[in-house]
Formats: sequence, structure tokens, C-alpha cells
Amino acid sequence: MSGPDEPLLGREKPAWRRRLIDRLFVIGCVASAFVSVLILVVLLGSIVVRGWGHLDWAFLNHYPSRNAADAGLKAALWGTIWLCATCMILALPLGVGAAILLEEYAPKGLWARRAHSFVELNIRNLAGVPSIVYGIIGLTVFVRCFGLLGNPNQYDQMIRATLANGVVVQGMLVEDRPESVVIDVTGVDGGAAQAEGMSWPTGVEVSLALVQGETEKLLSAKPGEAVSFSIRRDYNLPLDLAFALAPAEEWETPSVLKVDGVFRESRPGLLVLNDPMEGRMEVPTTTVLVRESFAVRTHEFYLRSNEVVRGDSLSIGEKSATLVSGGRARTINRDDIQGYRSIGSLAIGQEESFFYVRLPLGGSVLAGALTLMLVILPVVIISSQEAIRAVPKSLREGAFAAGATRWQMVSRMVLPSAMPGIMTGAILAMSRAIGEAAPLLVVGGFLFITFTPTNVMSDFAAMPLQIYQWASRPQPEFYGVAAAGIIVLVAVLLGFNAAAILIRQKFQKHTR
Amino acid sequence: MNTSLTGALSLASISLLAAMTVAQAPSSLTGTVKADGSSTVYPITEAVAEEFKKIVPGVNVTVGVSGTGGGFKRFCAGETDISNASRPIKKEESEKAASSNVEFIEVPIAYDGLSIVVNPKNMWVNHLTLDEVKKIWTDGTSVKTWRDVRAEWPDKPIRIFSPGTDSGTFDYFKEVVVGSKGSIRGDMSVSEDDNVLVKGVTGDENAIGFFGCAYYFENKDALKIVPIDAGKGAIAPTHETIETGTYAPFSRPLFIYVNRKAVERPEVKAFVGFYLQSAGKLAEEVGYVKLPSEVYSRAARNIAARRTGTQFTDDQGQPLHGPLADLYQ
Amino acid sequence: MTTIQAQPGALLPLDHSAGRERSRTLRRFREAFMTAALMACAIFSTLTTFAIIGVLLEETRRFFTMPDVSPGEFFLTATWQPLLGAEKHFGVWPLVCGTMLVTGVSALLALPLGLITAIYLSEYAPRGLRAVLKPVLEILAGIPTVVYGFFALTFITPALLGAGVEVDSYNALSAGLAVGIMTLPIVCSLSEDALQAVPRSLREGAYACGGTRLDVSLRVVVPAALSGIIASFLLAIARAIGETMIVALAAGGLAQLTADPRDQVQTMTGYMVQIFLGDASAAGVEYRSSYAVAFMLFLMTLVVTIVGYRIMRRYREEYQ
Amino acid sequence: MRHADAPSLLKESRESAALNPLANVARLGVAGQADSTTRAPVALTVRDFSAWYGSFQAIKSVSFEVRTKRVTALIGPSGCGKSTFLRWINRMNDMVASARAEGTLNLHGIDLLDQRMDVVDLRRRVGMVFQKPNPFPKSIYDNIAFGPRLHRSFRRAELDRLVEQSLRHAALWEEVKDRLHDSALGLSGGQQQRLCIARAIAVGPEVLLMDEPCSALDPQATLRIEDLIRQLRSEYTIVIVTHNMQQAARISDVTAFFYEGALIEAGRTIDLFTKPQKKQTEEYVTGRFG
Repeated sequence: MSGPDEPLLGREKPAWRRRLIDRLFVIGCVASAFVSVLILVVLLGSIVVRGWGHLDWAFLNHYPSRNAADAGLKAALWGTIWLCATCMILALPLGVGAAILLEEYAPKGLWARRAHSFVELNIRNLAGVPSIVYGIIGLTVFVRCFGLLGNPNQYDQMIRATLANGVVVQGMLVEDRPESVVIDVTGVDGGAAQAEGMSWPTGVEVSLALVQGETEKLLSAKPGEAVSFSIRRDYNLPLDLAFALAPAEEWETPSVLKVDGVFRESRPGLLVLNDPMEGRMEVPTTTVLVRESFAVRTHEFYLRSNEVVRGDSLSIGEKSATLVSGGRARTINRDDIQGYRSIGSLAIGQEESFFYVRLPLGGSVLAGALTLMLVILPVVIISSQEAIRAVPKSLREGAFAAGATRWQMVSRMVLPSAMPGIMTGAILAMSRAIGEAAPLLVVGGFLFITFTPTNVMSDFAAMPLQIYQWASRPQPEFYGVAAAGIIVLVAVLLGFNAAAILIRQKFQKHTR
Repeated sequence: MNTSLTGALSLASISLLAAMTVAQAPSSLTGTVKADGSSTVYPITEAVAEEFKKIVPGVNVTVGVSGTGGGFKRFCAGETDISNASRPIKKEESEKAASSNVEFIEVPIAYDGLSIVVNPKNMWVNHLTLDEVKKIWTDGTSVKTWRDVRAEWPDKPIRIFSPGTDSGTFDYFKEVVVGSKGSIRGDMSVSEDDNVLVKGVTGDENAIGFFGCAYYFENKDALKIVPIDAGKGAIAPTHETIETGTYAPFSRPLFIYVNRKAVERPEVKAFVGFYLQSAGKLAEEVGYVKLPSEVYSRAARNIAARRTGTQFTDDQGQPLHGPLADLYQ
Repeated sequence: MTTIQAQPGALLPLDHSAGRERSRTLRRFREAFMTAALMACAIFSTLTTFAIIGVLLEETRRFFTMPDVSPGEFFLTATWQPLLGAEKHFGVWPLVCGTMLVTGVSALLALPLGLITAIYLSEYAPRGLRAVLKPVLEILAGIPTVVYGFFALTFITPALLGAGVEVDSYNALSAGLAVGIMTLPIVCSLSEDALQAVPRSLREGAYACGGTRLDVSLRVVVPAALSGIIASFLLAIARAIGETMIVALAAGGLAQLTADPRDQVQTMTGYMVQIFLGDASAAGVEYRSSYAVAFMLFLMTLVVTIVGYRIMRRYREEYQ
Repeated sequence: MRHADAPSLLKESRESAALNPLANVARLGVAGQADSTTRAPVALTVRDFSAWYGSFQAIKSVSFEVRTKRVTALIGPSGCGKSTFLRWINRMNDMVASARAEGTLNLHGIDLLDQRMDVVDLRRRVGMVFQKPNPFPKSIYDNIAFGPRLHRSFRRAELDRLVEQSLRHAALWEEVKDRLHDSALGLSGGQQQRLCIARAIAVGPEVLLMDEPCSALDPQATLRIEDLIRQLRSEYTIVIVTHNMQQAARISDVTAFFYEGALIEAGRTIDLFTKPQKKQTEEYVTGRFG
């Protein structure tokens, strides 16, 4: 055995050289780390320099334009908001549900275990699938519905309206020709009214009218009955379907008050219309029989009385009605308007409430959102899994020890404590969805759009697509516009990231 | 004298149409108008849609870009109301439309010249003859470098940028250069987006490309135009040479095709009426050449009479050639 | 409400009969229902995979059964001319070559730089600096790829030209650099996680042997974290292969077999954008060909991802 | 774990040795060398040494000496500063940003608190063995060769010899000579710890620091490590932190008792355990607290 006093083996490496190499490496490290920062600075800097001049309120509030100076982000901004909101509503429950199953419902049998690990592996792999592949799937499955359901944008339209007393009327436009337009009313359902405990006047039928200018085709239907009626089409006049809850013969009585307007917006209890003559007009929704006011573009209100009354809004109480006209309110005895019937009408060819769906989905907000959902679902699942895994085991054991079932344990113990983590992951997933362009390019393509979506079947523009379009225009001034769009996009994303970080920090404070 | 009278008359009839369609509705008119198709026509339709929105805010107009062929595919399936086209509809396309019960009204809206451009740093090209153009683009060509085109030119590789095969621009170019039976060489960089082509040519000294004149007019400083000698001396595309037809054979009319059923919808009718009223002005603004005013009034009359079908094929479905003003009645 | 006055220290008897008993059947039903609902959520993710594979397989099969197309031509020839020319050619290699060129450039930038930055962050950086650099990297990771595409087009390419590199206006180099910048945070963040997962005791042991920081980092920590680092490399490469918007904006549209990154190339994703942008409702052979390309892209990324996760799982188990 | 162990061992010792740890010491036969302890040259001089983590003072003005080729044990309850002290001797505390120290800490004439000093060179001369065995995820051979390769370049045969010598020193050679190129992670806990000792020795240090080297090991492995430490005493200056007073008594020549950062008492192990000067020391070594 040799001791340490024995001369050392090997040749000494000079210490100064080792120190020098170490120093050089540190310098290299610092340099490379700062290259990343530098890249970010250059990237954001070059974009801010280009885009700052275009960035003002008008930019956010204008629709796209062929002139760089007028071009704005409004359609794309709202399109993105619609897309991402819809996407999150779809992805969050699905993702969290899958994560709960994977983390909390440990499989017992051999096959269950295999299925479990397959799903687990599968989700990891889905996270690596290029987003454009999801775009193709979205195009085939959502936009076209495998081509099984016909053409996405034909004129077949579902018409559906709920009257204020809960009666649901729905119909389908089956033919739209100059000789005749045919509507099948597939059902008048009074069941909802009865379920809500509202009275369904016995013997009273629903009056339906196909209204075209002065011509009306009248029909009455009993609840649950399917009817079909047609009218000769004059394309110069809008075609409306009107509903009234009244005996058919009362329909014939002349109307006294007729309010006609274009839908502008709706707030709780209030419908704002644009009247060509009177300008802005507010109508309380209590008088509007079509409850889903998003759908409503044209309104007519008939008031039976001997007197001619015009007004901006009308509300009907138990004993009296209040008519507001030119800022002055006038109270009318309810008895005077005994024959009053209000009619909500729905112009054919127009969309329904914001959750109205028809198949195939076409290049709609819903199709885009579903496609984005596929893209972010793995992200949501994985981050939720991590959040759930971070919940201490003792909490679960405590809950089980108190006699909780598995779902009670999950819903009352695990989910609340994992919620901040899940939310953080969801926000980050959402910022991914906001920035995705490739799948949307496949699903919707770029569209010049000068409106904001009104329901999930609307066509849409999205911020990344708009930026892509601006960036690929040849006129250099559009580079500035694209850069301004990028600033907005990145600002939104930074906002989301900041929110995620805040939630994370708050959560960490709580657990300490 | 005679022409000015017709002009005045046609103007009157356009404004009448516009008054009929636009004034009838203004604020209360609602609905959606879907347009798709040629990237060449896109700037005009985009401009019209933008201006229309200012007058009739209730109507939502969407304009897509998927090439003339792609646009017709959707149009003939009844997916869109209006199809932008940089060439007349083809026989098989109108058959497809007929089979899915789609009738259409043909509306010419502007002239476009095809421009062949090179990089401004390219010092050697001052013009090309039609034969040289054919030599460069015909499929199976031996042209790999500029010297292969003309012996005194440098031995540098020639890089070609072309619009996508779905674009009317490509079809038109192909028709002129190799005829309908021939085919264009395959080793070009292809993009449906003309902007990509402009940028491709501006970034490469050895590049040559072709696209609609609008993109050349918009990027005059970044590109060098190649005058074409088709036997009457080298002629560059300008508003005059295109409108008078001297820039032959590389000038052509642009169209929109309107679904007949859709025209019955007041918002579509209003939009098309407004389109005709403003097409000339807006086409010039975005770099095209306006049509003679009687063509616009004939189009307005055709819409009012719901005259369907194309006027650019004969009874056998063979394409007709000639000045627009003669063909389009 | 009356308060019961109790003797101090005296316990009231517990009243277990208070409240209403919850229905046991209802509870069981709810339990079963929730389990089924959660299972449906998990199954949905699997359905997605089957949908992807099903759709791509079916369309690819249809593509290969079309006249003028054969798998032999697709895989064995190297001319990709689906749109032009008298004869259409479907040899996929130019597209694969374009993808590989862009991926290669990005890997050359992102892998070393990302790893070195990760080593710096994990082993060298003072806490304060690390607290700044980490979020900066996270921001880089969160920037949409269309922004990188814009950056490549309007900054990198002009900068390269300005620096005397003779690139085409669309080229693989600037697209690859932008993709590299995009994947840098992925490499950095995941590698840093792997380095951090190496137990402290190993570092101490190495320092105690008289190692410098460099010795400790490169000879002990990096080898110990190697599988995690490789996994991060693979995941970054998978992202680079599938990247779309950057190449659509900056790489060009000419499918050619080239090894020179200054040339313009068309990648697999770039071709798909070209087809779907130009002509979305067609059913022709070139339209179907994009499904075949998509299927190939899917398989490529799938293999890289699976290998990456396999390796990653191994290193996670190593120290637990 | 070790909090639970120490009292139980103490309890055992109370029962068997009737509150007199000297019984153990004497039985192990260390007492005979007691005189030579004080004659050995000084390796480490500690004068008014204080150390902080941020604003927390972990060591309060400690002074004593560590002698060459002797085993010095540092004992005391958890958190008394003994590990901190140990980690200052090879400047492992440099990795803790908030750590700082004052006073004198002098190893063979080198000022250990000098900021300009080359810590890498220091660590060559001061090896360290940690609480938990921490073999690198490499082969046994590469583990041992790791340190030497950092400092010197070798021919293959030289390195082979060095590895063998180191492993022999650590009494591990016979067990692993046939599987030198297997992963070190496959060894048992006790073998891993001896491997770590061999790894420390291979660099050729003068001083070996051991931070509770047996606390993660079972009694059997602990005995083997203790045997090894006794063998190594002839060649290295060893400073060992331990919780286990029997261990300190069994293997050390000098013992220093730390309590709440202060050095309560230091001296020959036999003296400290048999006739402690301070009441606190007596209470601790007899197991009344700690």
C-alpha cells in the first residue's frame, strides 16, 4: 500500500490554464445568455420602431383597409376574442376532465392500466403534433364534416325563436325560389312554457305569419304541430317570419303602433334598435317576444287600439303599459290595449342566437375554435395534470378518511387546491391559441372582413392571420401596420403571461 | 359627340341603378355578401367592400383570396355570392355550376395588363421579344441561365417567380405563351400571393417574374418593367397602352361573377350596384385600368335583366377572343 | 336561536341525527356518472389521434390510388412539381430536404446556444440575473410564430444581405435562424430543468475533488443530465420540423434539392400552406398530395417526439 | 432519521455503560494514543472565527486547533454550526451566496478566508466526504479517476494504478476489482460511501473532511467506515462531523463540542468524555439533552 507521500502519478496540468479556460467559458456563457436577451431586444425593438407610429385608438377601432393609414385591427381583434373564448369554453372542461381521470382514477385491471398509459403517452405525443396537421383535421372534420352533411354555406337555414312565454317555434327554409318560398315549421313547442310554470292559454294557438312587405301569409298552429307554408317571393323585399300568441282571427285586426328597426345591440332587459327614421331606439325586451335578441334584426310591434301611438320604447306591466316617445313617458291603461299583441319577427337568412349551430360548420368561429381546441388540449391536460399532482397526498387521504367518495374528494379537495395551477396552465394555453396562425389558415383562410362576429357561425378574421396578410403585402407601409398589429398581439400575450405569473405567485404565497 | 352622349346616358343609368339599390335601403339593409377568388381582382373588391361599408354599415362583406380557379370551385358549389375572376369562366366550370343549380351573371369590372418584371439591378434586360418569353417559360426548355436567352447576356442562373396555377394570371399567361394545350416549365417558385412574387423579384438580381400590372404599378420603384416586343416594337404596360389595346397580347379584362339567386337578395344587389358605380374609380386607384363607360352600363343593364351565362364562349364552349367592348353586350 | 349555556369543560353529547341524510343511490349514481364523464374527456384525446391517423391514412391512400401517382415515385424520386409542367411529379424529397435544411440551421443555432444558456442559468448565473433571464426566455417562448416570420422577413434577411451574405430574398437561412430563435427557449428551458434535476450532492462531490465550475458543469452535471438535454433537443427539433408560419413567410416556394441554406426552399409545411391557401375546396391530385405530405410530417414529428419523451422519462426516474 | 437514532443510541449507552462513555473509549483502546495527540504539529488554526448566513450568525467566535494526522470530531446538536465550520475549511460555502465569515482560519499557513485564494487548489488539498453517498452516475473507475484527471494528465497504466491504490486505501478494492467499469450507482450504500472516500483520496489531499459520513448507513456499513477512518488516520488529517457520540469516542483523538454556534469545549477525546470542563458538555455527552 502506498501512502500519499509517494511522488504523485501523472503530469501536473498547469493551474493557470485551467483557470483561464474556466474564465473563458464563463465569458462565453454570459455572452450566449445575453445573445438570447439581445435577440429579444432586437426583435421587439425593431417591431416597436416600425409599428409605434401606427398604434393609436383608431388602429384598434378600424376595420382593415387598402390604405395603410386607415387599416385597423378591429375585426381581427374581435375575431380572436370570439375564437379564444369559444376555444377555452370547449377545451377547459375537456382538458381538466381528462387530467382528473388520469391522475385521480388509477386503473386497477391490466387492460385498464394499459389503456391508461396509452392515453397518457398519447397526450404527450399529441402535444408534439405540428399545428398545421390539426388544421387539416379541423378542415376535414369540422369545416366539412367529412363532406357528409352537404355544403357549408348553402341557403338552407334553420329558423328558431323562443317567445317570451317560453313557446319555441322552429322552422326550416326548404325552398327559396322566385315562384315560392317554402318554410317548414317543424314544431311549436309549448312544453317549455308549461315547465316554467307559465300559463299556456288553452285553446289559444300560435299565429305564424310569413311577412313580405304588405303581403302576409297567415297560418295558425297548435303546440306540437308541424306545418308548412309558402309564399310567392319578391326578392326586393325582406322576408320575415312572425309569431304571435293569439287566436288566428285576431291577427287580422289593424296595427296601430309599428316599430321598425335594425338590431344594434342588446343589454339585459333592453334591446337597442336603429330606426331609419327615428335614429336610436331602445325597446325593453319585456315587449319583445323573441327572447334571443341577438337574432333579431327587424321588429314590429302591433298595438291594437283606436288611437295612433308612436313611441321609442314600450313596456307592458300588469295593469298598464308605458310608452316612451321623444323622451316623454305616457302611461296607457292596459284595458285600452286589450287587443295588444306583440310580434317578434325574424328575418329569414339571418343567424340566430350566439350559440346557434348548423352543420357542417364551414369556416366559422366554431370550426376555428374547435381546431384550436385540438391544438391546446394536450397543453391543458398536461399542465392540469401537473397542478393536480402537486396537491399533497395528505389532503386526499384526509378527505377519504372523512368518508368522501372519489368524486367528492376530487371536487371538494383536489380541484380547489389545484385551481390556481390549472388556471395558470389554461392562461398559457390560451396565449398559445391566440398566437396560432397555421391551423386557422387552413380552416378559414384569410378573409377581408369589416364586421365583428355575432355568433359562433360567423366568418372571422384573427390577429395572427391579419398580421400574416399585412406582412405579405408588398407595400412597405403595411410592414408598419403589421408591426403595430404585432405590438397589440404581443401586448395581449404579455398581459396573459403576467396574469399567469401573478396567479402562480399568489398561489405560492398561500401554500407557504 | 355620339360617344359622349352614350357616356352620359350610361352614367345616368349607373347612378339610377345605384340610387335604386343603395338609396332604397341605406341604414336598414342587413345581411352578408361573400366574395372569393382571384388575387388579382382582390384589391378592387377589397376597395369596393371598404367603401360600401361606409355607406351601408349593416351589410357584412367578406372577401377571400383563393385564386380564380379556387374561387370558381366554391362559387359553382353555391358557397359564395360573388366570384372574383381574372379570366372568363371556363366551360367545365360553368357546367359544374349548372349541375349544382347555380346561375351566374357575368360582370367585367376593369382591365389588367400582365407585366413581366426583373430586379432593378438587372442591367442587361431592356426588352424581351414574345419568342424569348416563350423560350423562357415553355416546359422542357433548355434555358437555365440568362445567356441561354440571349447570347450576350451574363451566365447567371435565371430565377423565375410565378403566380399559382389557380390564378387567372397564370392561366392567361399560359394561354398567351404556350397556348391552351401547352404547358409551362415546372421549376419556378410559385405563390398564390402576388405580394410574395414582388418581394421575390425585388430581392434577387437574377430573378424574373410576371403578375398583374397592379402590383407593378404599386411597386414601380422596386421593380424594373420588361417591355414586350410582339412584332410592333417594345411596348411597356401603361394605362394608355392597356386601354387602347396596344399592349397586346398581355392585357386582359377582369370580372366578377354574381350568383343570380344571390342578386335577388337586396344586400347583394346593393353591393353589386355599388361595385359597378365605383369600379372604374377604385380600379384606377389600386393600379388597374378602367373599362370604357358603356361596358359598365351594359353590365348594369344585364344585372337588371338578370342576363345569365358567359359571353366569352361560343355555342360549342370554345373561348372567344377580341376587344372586350365588342364581345360584351 | 338560543345559545346553550354549558358548564365549563363539560362536553355536549354529539348529535348525529342532525341534518338530512343524503341519498346513497344518488351518490352512487353521481359517482358513476362523473366517472363516465371524465372517461369521455380522456377518450376524446384518443379520438383525436385516431381522427388524425384515420383522416391522413384515408386521404393518403386515395392519393396513392390516383392515376399518375405511385408510392415508388413519392418516396424514390426527387422532383416535386405538383402544379406545373406537362407532367406532374410527386417526389417528396425536395420538400423533406427543405424541411431538413431549415431544421438543421435552426438546430445549429438553438441547440448549442440553448444548452450553453441553460448551463449558465443553472450553474453560473447569480440568483438575481436568473430571476430576470428566465422570464425573458419564457416571453421568447410565448411569442407567436407569425411574429418570428415577420422578423425573419423584415429584419434577418436584410441584415444578412447587409452583412454581405448573398441570400435570396426568400431563403432557408433566415427562416432557419428565426426557427432557431423560436426553439431556443424550448431547448434552454427544458435543458435547464434537466440540469436542475441533478442533485446538489453530485456538484458538491465534484467541487470537493477540486473541480472548477467548468469541470463540475461539463464533466459531472451535463453528463448526469444528458438524457434530459437530448430530450429537449429532440422536442425542439420536432417543433422546428412542424413550424409553419415562419417558413411560409420567409423560406420561399420553390421545392428544390439543395444543401445551400442561402437558396430558397419549400418545406413540407410550406407546401401545405400553399395548397390550402390557394385552393381549399379542390379534390384534385395536388390537393390530396398535401395529405400525403401531412402524413409524412406527422410520422416524422411523432417519431422524434416519442423518442424524446422516452429519454426524458428515463432521466426523470433516474433521480427519484 | 438521525434525530431519532441518536437518543436511542444514547439510551443504550446509558444502560450499558452506566452514563460513562469512557467505558467505550477505553474498550476501543484509543486512550493509549492520547499523549501523542497534543504533540502533533498544528494543521488548522482557528482564531475568533465567526460565520454568518445573511444576518444569522451560525458560528460565534470559535478558536481551537486541528492537529496533523489526527482525527478531530465535531459534535453537538443539530444546527450548532459544526457542518458550517466544516464547509468553511474547503470553502464549500462559496456556493451559498449569503455566506460570509470573519476571524482566522489558517491551514498550513494558508489563509482560508482570503477571497483571492484559489479554492480549486484548496480543495485538492482538502478532500470531502458527504453525509449521503454521492457517486457520480459513471463507472466505478471513472468516479475515482474523476478528480486526478482534473488536475493532471496520465498515462493509462498510471491512472490504473492510482485507481487501484485509492480503492485499496478505501478498503473497497477486493469488492469491486472485477467490476470497475460497472456503474457506481449499482453499489450498496456502504460501498458507495467508501467509493466516495476513495474518490476523495485519489486527488491526494492532506486533509479529509467528513460530514456525518455514516448517518445514511446501516450499523454494519458504519462499522466498516469507522474501521477505514482508523486506518486512514496514519496518513491524513481528518475532521469528522458526527451526531453519534459513541462514534466520536470510538474513532477520534480530539473532540470539539459545539453548541448554538459557540465552541463550548475542545480537547482530547478521552478528556472530553471523562472529565468535561463545562456543565453543558457533561450534560450533552451523558445524553441529558441534545
